[in-house]
Amino acid sequence: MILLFLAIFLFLVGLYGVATKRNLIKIVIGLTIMEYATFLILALIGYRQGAAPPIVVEKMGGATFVDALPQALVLTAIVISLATTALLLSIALRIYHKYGTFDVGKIRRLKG
Amino acid sequence: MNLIPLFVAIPLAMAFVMPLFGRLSRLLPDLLGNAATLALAALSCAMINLPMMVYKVGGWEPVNGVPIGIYLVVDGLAVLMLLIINVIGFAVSVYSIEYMRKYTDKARFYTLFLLMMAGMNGVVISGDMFNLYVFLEVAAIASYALVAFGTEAEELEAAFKYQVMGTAASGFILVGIAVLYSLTGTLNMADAGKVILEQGRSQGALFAGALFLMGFGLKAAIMPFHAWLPDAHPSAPAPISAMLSGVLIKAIGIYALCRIFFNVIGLNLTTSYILMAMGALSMIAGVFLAIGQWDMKRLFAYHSISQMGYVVMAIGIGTPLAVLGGLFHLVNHATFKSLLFLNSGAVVYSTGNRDLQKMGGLNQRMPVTGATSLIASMSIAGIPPFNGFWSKLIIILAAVQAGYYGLAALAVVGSIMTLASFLKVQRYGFFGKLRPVWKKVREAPVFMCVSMVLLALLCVGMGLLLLPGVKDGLLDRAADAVTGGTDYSGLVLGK
Amino acid sequence: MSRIVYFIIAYAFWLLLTLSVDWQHLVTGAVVCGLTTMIFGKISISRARKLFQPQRYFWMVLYVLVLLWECLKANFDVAYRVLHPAMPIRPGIVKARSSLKTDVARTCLANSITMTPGTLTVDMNGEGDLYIHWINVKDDDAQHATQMIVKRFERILKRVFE
Amino acid sequence: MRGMTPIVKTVTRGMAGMIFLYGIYIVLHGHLTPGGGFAGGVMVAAAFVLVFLAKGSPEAVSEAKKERSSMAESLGILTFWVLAMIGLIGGTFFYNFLTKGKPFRLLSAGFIPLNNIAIGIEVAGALFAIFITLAVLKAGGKK
Repeated sequence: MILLFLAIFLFLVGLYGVATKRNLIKIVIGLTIMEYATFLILALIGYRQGAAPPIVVEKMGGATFVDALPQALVLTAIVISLATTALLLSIALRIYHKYGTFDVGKIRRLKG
Repeated sequence: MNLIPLFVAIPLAMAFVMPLFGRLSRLLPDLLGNAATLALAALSCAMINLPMMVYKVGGWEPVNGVPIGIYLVVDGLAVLMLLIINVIGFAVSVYSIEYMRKYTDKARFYTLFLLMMAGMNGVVISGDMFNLYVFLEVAAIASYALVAFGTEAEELEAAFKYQVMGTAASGFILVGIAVLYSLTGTLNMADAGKVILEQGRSQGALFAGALFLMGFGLKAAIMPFHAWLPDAHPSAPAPISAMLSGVLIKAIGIYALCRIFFNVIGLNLTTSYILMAMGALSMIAGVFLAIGQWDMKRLFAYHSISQMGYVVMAIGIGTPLAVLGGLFHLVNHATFKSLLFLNSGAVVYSTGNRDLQKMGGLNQRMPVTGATSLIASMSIAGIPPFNGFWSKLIIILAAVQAGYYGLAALAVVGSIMTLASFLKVQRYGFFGKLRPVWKKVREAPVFMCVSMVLLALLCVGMGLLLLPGVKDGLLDRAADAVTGGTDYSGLVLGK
Repeated sequence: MSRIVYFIIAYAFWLLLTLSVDWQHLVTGAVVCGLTTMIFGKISISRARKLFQPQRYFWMVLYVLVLLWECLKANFDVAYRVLHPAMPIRPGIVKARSSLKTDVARTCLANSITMTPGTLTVDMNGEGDLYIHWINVKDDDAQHATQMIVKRFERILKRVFE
Repeated sequence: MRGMTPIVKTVTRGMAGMIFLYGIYIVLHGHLTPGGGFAGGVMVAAAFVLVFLAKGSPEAVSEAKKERSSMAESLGILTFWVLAMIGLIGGTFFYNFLTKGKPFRLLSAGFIPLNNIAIGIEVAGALFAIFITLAVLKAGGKK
């Protein structure tokens, strides 16, 4: 349970970074921290204390198993976050070409 | 052979055939892309009036009544959404044949466009929460890339903003799914709905609901979470603006919200009030922000927020009539808002300008664009006989019927303000004296006109959906699927 | 020639990975290693002839022993410097010159220097100049540094690789 | 891009092939051991990325290479699609139409190894294309 709250705290740390940082790359890092916190939460959901890995072989009787489904979900989510991060970084690099800066305060051609 | 998977399979396949063969000839991307969207539109039309279908991917049958594979579910609501997505998608892809010519890499455009279609179709037909999330991300990531497609400074800035917001929203949604999974032990929406019903609604489910509200609210740009939309939607190329404003925010925002809140968690009074409040707020604030805009596309984008407010408010009221009105308004908004964005694209294509102050009298030079934009403006402002009138009327009636007189009054005020702002568009943009600068302007090319006329006909004819025979088949079934609430699980799992 | 050698090495690695002599693994391994050789064989091994000269392996074994011995000595040296209350260290980067010709030999030399506690190869350029971080710089002069750090490995490495 | 020291280059020459081989091992044993198409594909891409980072010459990073790796990506995903569609023709989407074989043999679990291979090609191509795109973007920015 403590671990779960720590993971949620990590999520909030990432959110804080996204909300307050002014550098594009730091915003991306904040988002990545958020995503990783989400993966941690997902992985912790399937965790059982003292459980075996979910590979069933014969003569294993009444062993408790870790829930394998969240792990599969985490893998999928990692793939998605990889795509997101790659796209974000390439957009950030292109913004740098156009504006010559990573500072959010100076990238303000759009109002509102 | 059941054809439901084709809704995802066709656009996915075409999207990845495109980079392989798209370079061979200039015509090929157009041909393949439009063939794919045409097939999808035909397929979605074939779905009308079929009974509710459940498709088990991979042939994984439930074990002891517990579903283990991924389910694809097509019920009334899904059919309605599929129709919107694929018909508008077809119109937009016809439009992009001419419009996207000035961008160099058409094959890549179609790849992203079809990926977005595949994602939205997947969201709509998926019966599994995580699968819904994955398709939502496919659609969203494709849309981020499409907003940045022109790689000009403003587009990149808007895309970055949009993507940061979108990724944060996805984070909330994923945490919500995690919470719901830990509560119910299943990802299948029908099964989760059943388990929540049996357990009674707990604090955890409410927490998940709040997370989903934030996540999907961000994706649908409901008022406190709207900041990205007026930047992102106008910055994209016009067909993409039409797709984003017309379809994407509905498919991955409103639809998912409906599905989760009505069919899985179940609506209670608190969430209903929250939805109504958020809807009313976006409805009024959106239109007030819109009326001061001089950039044509930005004005339309703010109106998207406002019109989505109507839909969310109606869904929040939750009576069968209100839900019917909300869903009908959703369909109508998809047609007239995408038509308006296509109009603005035609204006930009011919004049290279989207500032209303610099336009004027374009009706004389661009009759088709002018006429269709008049129809769309009248529709969105709610002038009878056009489709917007009927849906707004139903929403207002439903609000009165449910006893929310204040909301009804607000809806009327919003409608009047909308009329005012579109009178402004018509007055400055298309009527009045032709400026000498635009003497040489020519009408948009034929494919763009065809697609605009198609959508304009839909705008005029959509009122017919309320005719008794037609209404049962489409709107009623969609509204039933929403108001039926957690009956959904019984229908999907087959009792 | 070098390709065949590379294929054999890759196949040995594959067998090590799978640890099975099932025919399915063997056949797949052949296909996969063929693919690897096709893509990476060109850049990986040059002068495969040297692999078939047994005396090189003898020197290799000897080199490993020398390296271990040097490591042991240097370990005690560093431990002494760390534990000594006055900390008799004089850190700095010195330049040394290696007379080895081939890249493989130079890399091996640089990594050996890094392996021995107290010295660490920071950079190496194309002419064989090594820049070494030394915990206790005894002599700033390149010649002497070369003598002290590089020469003890170089003689054997020359026989192994050249 | 100047490239790295001869040390890195030499080690890379020896190691890249082995990393590639290990990636393929992970892909092929996806149904038996942890890992699979994505993890193995990342390793395969890493082998190529390593070679390019070590070489670091501007001509190594070219549009043609990006084109080719994005082709590989498309081919991988189309293979995956075709496998799913064969299932649709035979019954249901993603139906496992091959015989399952004996557990813990290399050729078992029906079409899952084939799917893993398709995913592996897709991921490797995509990651390498991402790498080249970012490298080209960065190189283009320095003017």
